[in-house]
Amino acid sequence: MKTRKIFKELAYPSKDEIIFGKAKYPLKCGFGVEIGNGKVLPEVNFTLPPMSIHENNFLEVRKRFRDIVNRILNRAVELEQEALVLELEHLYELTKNPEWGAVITSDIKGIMEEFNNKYGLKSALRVTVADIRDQERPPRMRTGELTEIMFKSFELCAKEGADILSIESTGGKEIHDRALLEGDMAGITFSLGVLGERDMEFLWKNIVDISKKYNVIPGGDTACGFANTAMQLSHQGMLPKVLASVIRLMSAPRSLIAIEMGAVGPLKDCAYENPILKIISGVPISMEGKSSACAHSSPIGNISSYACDLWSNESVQDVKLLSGFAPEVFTEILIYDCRLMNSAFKMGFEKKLRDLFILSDIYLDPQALVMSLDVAYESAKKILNNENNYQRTLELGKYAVFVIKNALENGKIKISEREKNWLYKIQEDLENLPQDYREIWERIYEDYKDLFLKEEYGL
Amino acid sequence: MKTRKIFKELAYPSKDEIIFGKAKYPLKCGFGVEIGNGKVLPEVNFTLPPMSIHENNFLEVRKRFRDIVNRILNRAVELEQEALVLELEHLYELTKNPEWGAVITSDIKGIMEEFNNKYGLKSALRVTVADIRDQERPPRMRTGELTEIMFKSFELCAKEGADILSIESTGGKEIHDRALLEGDMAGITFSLGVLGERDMEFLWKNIVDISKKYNVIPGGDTACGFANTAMQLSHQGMLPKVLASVIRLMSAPRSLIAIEMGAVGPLKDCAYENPILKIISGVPISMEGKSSACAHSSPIGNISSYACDLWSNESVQDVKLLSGFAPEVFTEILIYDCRLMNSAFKMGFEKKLRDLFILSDIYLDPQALVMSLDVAYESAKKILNNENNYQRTLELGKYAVFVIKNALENGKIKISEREKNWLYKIQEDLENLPQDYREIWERIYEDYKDLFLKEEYGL
Amino acid sequence: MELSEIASALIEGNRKRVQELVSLAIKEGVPPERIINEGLIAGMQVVGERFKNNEIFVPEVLISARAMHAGMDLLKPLLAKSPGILKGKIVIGTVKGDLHDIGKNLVAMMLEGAGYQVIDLGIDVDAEKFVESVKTYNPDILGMSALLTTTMPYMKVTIEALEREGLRDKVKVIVGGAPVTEEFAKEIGADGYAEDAGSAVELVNNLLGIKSA
Amino acid sequence: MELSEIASALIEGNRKRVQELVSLAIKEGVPPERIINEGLIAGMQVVGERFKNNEIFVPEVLISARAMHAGMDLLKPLLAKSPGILKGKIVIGTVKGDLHDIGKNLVAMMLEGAGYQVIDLGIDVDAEKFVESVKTYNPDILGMSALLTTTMPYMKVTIEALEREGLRDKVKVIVGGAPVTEEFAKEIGADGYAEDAGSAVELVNNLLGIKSA
Ligand SMILES: [Zn+2]
Ligand SMILES: [Zn+2]
Ligand SMILES: [Zn+2]
Repeated sequence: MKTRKIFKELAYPSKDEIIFGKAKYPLKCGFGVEIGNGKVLPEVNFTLPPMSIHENNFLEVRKRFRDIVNRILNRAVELEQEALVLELEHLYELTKNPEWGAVITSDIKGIMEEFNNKYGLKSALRVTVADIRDQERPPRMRTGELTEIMFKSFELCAKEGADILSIESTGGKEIHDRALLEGDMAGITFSLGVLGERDMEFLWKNIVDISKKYNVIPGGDTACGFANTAMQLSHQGMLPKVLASVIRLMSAPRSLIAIEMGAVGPLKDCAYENPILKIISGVPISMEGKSSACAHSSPIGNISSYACDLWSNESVQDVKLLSGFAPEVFTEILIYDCRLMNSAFKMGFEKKLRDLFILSDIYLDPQALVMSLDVAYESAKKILNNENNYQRTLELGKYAVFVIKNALENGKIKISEREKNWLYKIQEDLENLPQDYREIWERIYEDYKDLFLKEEYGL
Repeated sequence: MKTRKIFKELAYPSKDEIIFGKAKYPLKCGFGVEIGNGKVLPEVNFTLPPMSIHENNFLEVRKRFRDIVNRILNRAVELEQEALVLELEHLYELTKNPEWGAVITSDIKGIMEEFNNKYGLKSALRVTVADIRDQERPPRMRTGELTEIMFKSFELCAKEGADILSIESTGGKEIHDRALLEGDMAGITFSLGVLGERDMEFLWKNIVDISKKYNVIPGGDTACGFANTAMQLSHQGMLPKVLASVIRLMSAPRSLIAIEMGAVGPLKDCAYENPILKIISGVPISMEGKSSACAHSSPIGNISSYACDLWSNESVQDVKLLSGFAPEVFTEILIYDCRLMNSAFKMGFEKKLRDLFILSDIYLDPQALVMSLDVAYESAKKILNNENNYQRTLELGKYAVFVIKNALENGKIKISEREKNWLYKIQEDLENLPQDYREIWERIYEDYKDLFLKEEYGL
Repeated sequence: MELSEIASALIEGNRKRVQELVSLAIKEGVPPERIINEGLIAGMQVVGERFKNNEIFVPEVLISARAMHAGMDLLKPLLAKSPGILKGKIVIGTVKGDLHDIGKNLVAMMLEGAGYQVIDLGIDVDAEKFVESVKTYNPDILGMSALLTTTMPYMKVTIEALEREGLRDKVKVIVGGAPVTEEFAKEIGADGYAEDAGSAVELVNNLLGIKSA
Repeated sequence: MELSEIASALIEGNRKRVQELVSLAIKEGVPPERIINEGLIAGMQVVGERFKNNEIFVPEVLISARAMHAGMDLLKPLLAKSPGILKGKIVIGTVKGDLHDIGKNLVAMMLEGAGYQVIDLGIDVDAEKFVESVKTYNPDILGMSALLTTTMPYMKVTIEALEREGLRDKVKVIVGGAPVTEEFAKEIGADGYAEDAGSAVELVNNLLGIKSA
C-alpha cells in the first residue's frame, strides 16, 4: 500500500493568511479554470427531479442533464461570470452502471466545451462517484462486486471528461449510523478513528492511481455521511447540537487521509471540516453554506465561506421556480456570493469580510463555533501533534468539548439545559475511552460485529 | 383630492449616510417589529405552486398558505432570527374575492401571533393587493367595478390583520406595454410621467385613507409593471439593456408619488428605484436582489442591497426542494444575508460592506450603474429641482443616458454595438420630446387612444 | 422589378416603400404568392434571423412586421382567390383569467415573421372561444399562453373541451408561458411546448414538418 | 406491586429493573395485557411525550425502547394466547434500491413507543416482499420510506402490486422520506403521508381512529 504523506507543519504559519479565494497550492483544470488562485468560483451542483432511472428512460435522463447544464452555463454567460466548476454527483444508478455515468459525464463535458468555444466561458467538471459499496449489508468494502463496479465508474468517468474526481465515502458508516442514534461515543470514535482511516487509505490509494492514469485531479472526500448526518439529525431535534459539533471536529482527521494519500483538492463542498484541512495542507477547498439551503438547513450559512476557494449549492433538483429551473437560480445566487468575495480583494477588504462571515454565525450555534478560524487553526495544530489517527480523532473530540464549554463559561454562547447535560456526558464518555484503539475494539466489538466485516477493513 | 406633500430637501444631506438597515424615519408594526431602526430584516414572499383557485378548493388553498407560513416561521425560530416581515402578495383571485384574501390574511396573522406567543418571534405582515383594474381592457382605473372590489379588498385585509398595505399599481401600463415593445420613448414618457402620476395620486389617496381608518401602515408602490418588465425583456434579449436602464430612472418620480400622497414605507421590494426615494423621503425600503433569483434573474443582485431596510426574495412557489419547501429555503438564505449586513454594524464595517455591494455589480451592466449610490443621489436631487412630474420623468431619462454615456466614454462599462446604437437613439428621442405634457399628448394620442380611457385619468 | 427590393425595404422597416413596391409588383402582374414568398416572407426571414442572432431587438422586428402587414393588406384582396400559400395557420391566445399579452404578442410576431398566418384571439380567452376558433378557422396549430400559476391549469380545461367536441385530432396544441414546463405540457396532453418566443417558431416548424430557415 | 413502577423504570431506561419488575408482575398473576398497557406502554408514552416536548433526544428514547423490548420478550410467550392487545400492527420498510435506514428506524421506534407492533422489513425492500408481508402479517398499516428521488417512484410500483393482488383494500398505506410530498402521496394513491418521524405516530393514530395521548 502506498505510504501516506504525513504533514509535519501547517501550510499556513499564520492564521491570518487563511482567506477565501486563495490556496497555497492552487490548481488548474478543465477549460482554463484556476482554483484557489485569487478568486472564489461557484461550484454548481444539480440533480434530477423525482424520477426513476432505467434503461427505458435513459435517453430522457441524458436530455434532462444536458438541459440542466445548458441552462446553468447560459445563466453564467448572461451574468458575465468568467469561470465556474460543475459537479456531477452520481445518483446510485449512474455509478452502478458505469457506462451511464460516463455518458452523462461526456455529454456535460461536451456542452462545457461548446460554451468555452462560443463565449470563452471557463469551466471544469467534478465528478463525484457514489460510494455504492454500502448498498450491500454488511458492506464488502474491498472485495465486493460493488467495489469493482465503483472503481470502474471512476475510470470511465475519468476517461470521458471528468476533470476532478471525488467521493463521499462511507467506510465505517455502517457502525456510525447506529452509534450516532445511540449517542455512543465509543462506536463513533471507532468508526471515524479506526474503520474510517483504514477505508480512506484503501480507497484513496486507488482513486489517486486512477487519477494519475487518466491525468485528472484527485479532488477530495467528505465526512458527509457522518458529520452532516449528525448535523441534520440535530437540526431535526433528534440529536443534540453539541454531539454534532463534536463529531464535526472528530471527522477532520479522517477526511485528511484523502490528502495524505494524494488528493490535492478542491476538497468536497459538503465537508465542513475543510478549513482545518486547508490549514494543514494548503489545498483549495470547496464549501457550501447559506446558498445550499436548497439541500439542507444549516447553522453555518455564512461562517462556512471564510476559507472557501469554490462556493457551492450542494445539490438542487431540476424543478421549476418562477424564474426558471432551480439549478440556474442557484447558479445566479452563487455567482453573486462569489462576486462579493472577489470584489473585496479589489477594495483590500477581504480579511474584514472574512471576519464578518465568521462573526455572523459564530456564537449562535456550537456547530458554528467549532468551525471558526481560531478553532480550526488550533484543531489543525492538534492533528499535526499526533500521528495516530485514532488518537487524533479522540483528541479533536475532547477539544470540541473544551471549546464549547469554554464559550459557555465565558457567556459567549447559550445552549439549552438538555444540551448542556449532553455536553458533560460526551466529555465523560470521551475521557473514558482508551488511548489504544485495540482496547476500544474489544470494548465494542460484540455490540457492532453484526454490522460490519472486519476483514474488509484489514482487521 | 388630498394635496401632495412636496419634498423640498433630501432626507439625507450627505450621501455617505445612506446605509442598509437604517432609515431616517423607522417604523414599528406587527408583533414588535421595527423597520429601518438599525437592522435589516428579511421580508419573505411566497406563493402557491401551479394550481387554480376556486370555491371548491379554497379550503385546500387556505391550508397550503398556513403550511407555508408555519414552515417559514419555524425556520426563522430554528435559526434564532428575532424578527421578520412576511408579504402576502395577492394572486388575482384573492383580490377579486375580497373575503378570500381577508381570510388568508387572518389565517396568516393568527399563525404569526402563535409564534410570537410561543417563541417571542417578532413579525409583521405586508399585504399587497393585486391591481385587478387592468383585468378589463381598456381598464377603468377609477370608476369600474373592479376598482371598487380592489378597494374593498384593501379594507378587508386591513381589518383582518395586514400591518402594511402595498400594491404594484398599473396606471399607464396599458400604454407602456406597447410603447416598450416599440421602443417608443414618447409613449413611455407619457405613461410614466402623465398617466402614472394621475393614477398614483388617485390610488394612494384612497389607500392612505383606508390605512388611517384601520390604523395600518400605507407601505408603498413599485414601477414593477414598467421598469421590471423592461428589465426582464432585456434579460431575454428582447429589448436593449440601456432602454431598461433609462426606464428604471424614469420610473422613480412615479413611485415617489405614493410617498408624496402619504405612504411611509417600507416601500415595495421589487421597486429597484427605491434608494432614490429613500434619499428623498427617509422612509424605510424593502429591496430584492440575488436572493430573489427564484423570481427573476437580475444584473443587480448585490448592488440592490446597499440601502435596504428589508431584504426580500420577491416571490417563490411552494414547491419541494431537497431540504424542504422553497419558501423556507429562501427564508434561510435571506436570514443569512441579513446576518451579514447586521454583523457589519457590530464591526463598524457597514459602510465598507455597502460600498462592496455596489462595487460588486456597478460596472457589469448599465442597469446596475444607474442604481448606484452616486447616481441615485444625483437623481434624487434632480427630482427635487423640478415639481412637474412629466418633466421630472423626462429629466431622469436624460440623466440615465448621460450616466451611461459617461461611463462608456471613461471605459468603465462595456456594451455591445447594438446597445450603443440604442443609447444614441434614446438620447435623440428624449431630446426631441416637448417640455409640456400637453404637446406630447397631442403627439401620441392617435397612436394609443384605443388602449386607454382618458376620463379614467381625469384627462 | 426585383422582388428582393421588397425584402430589402421590409428589412429596413420602410413601410411606405414596401407598399409602393408591392403595388408596383401587383401592377406588373407578379402572382401574389411570389410577392409574398419572395418579397415579404423572404424579408421577414432575414429579420427573424437577425433577431435570432442578437443583431436586433424586438422594436426593429416590430417595425418590419408592420411593413409586412402593410404589404399584406394590399395583397389580401387577391389572396382570397388563392388561399393556403402561407406556411400554415395558427390560432393563439392567452387563457381565461390571464390578461398578460406581451409574451403572447411576441410569439405571434415571431410566427408571422416566419411566414405563418396568425389569428390572435387576445387575452382572457375561455375554452369555448378556443373551440369556436378551431371550428371557424380550421388552424394547423392552436397555441395557448399563461403567465400565472393559477391560470395555467386552464390549458387542460381547453384541451378537454376540444376532446369533448371531437376536435382534438384536427389541430396540434402548443403551450407556453413562464410557469409552464415540458412535463406539464405532456401531462395535459399538449403536442408541444416552447420555452420562449424564439423557440416557438422552431416548435411549430417541427410539428408541421417544415424545415427551419 | 404497582405497575407504574415498571413505567418509571422504563422511563429511566433501566432495562434490568424493567425485566425484574415484569417478571414479578407475571409471578403475581397480573394479566399480560395490563402489564403491557399500564406498565410498558404507559412508560413509553411518557418517553414519547418528553421527546415530543423537546425534553430528551433520540438516544434516550432508544434506551427506553430497549428496556421495553426486554420487558416484552418476557411477555411474548404469554401474549401468543391473547393477541391484538397492541394498538395495531404495522409493517414498515425502505423501498427497493434505497438503503437508507435512519429515518425508517426512527419511525419504527416512535411507533413502537406509541404502542404499535412494528414489523421492520429493513431496507431495499421490493414490491413482492411488501406484498408477501401483507399476506403473512395482515397488518393495519404498510409504511414505505424513500430517501432518494430516484427510488421514491418505487412506492407507486408497490401500491400497484398490492392492487394487482387484490390486497389494496386490506391495508392502509403510508409513505414518507425526504423527497416525498403530500401531493405525491395523493398522486400514487397512498392513504397518508408523514413529514417526519414525529408526525408518523399522529398519522397512524388518525388512520386507525385512535386518539393521540
Ligand atoms: Zn454530501
Ligand atoms: Zn413586482
Ligand atoms: Zn413581491
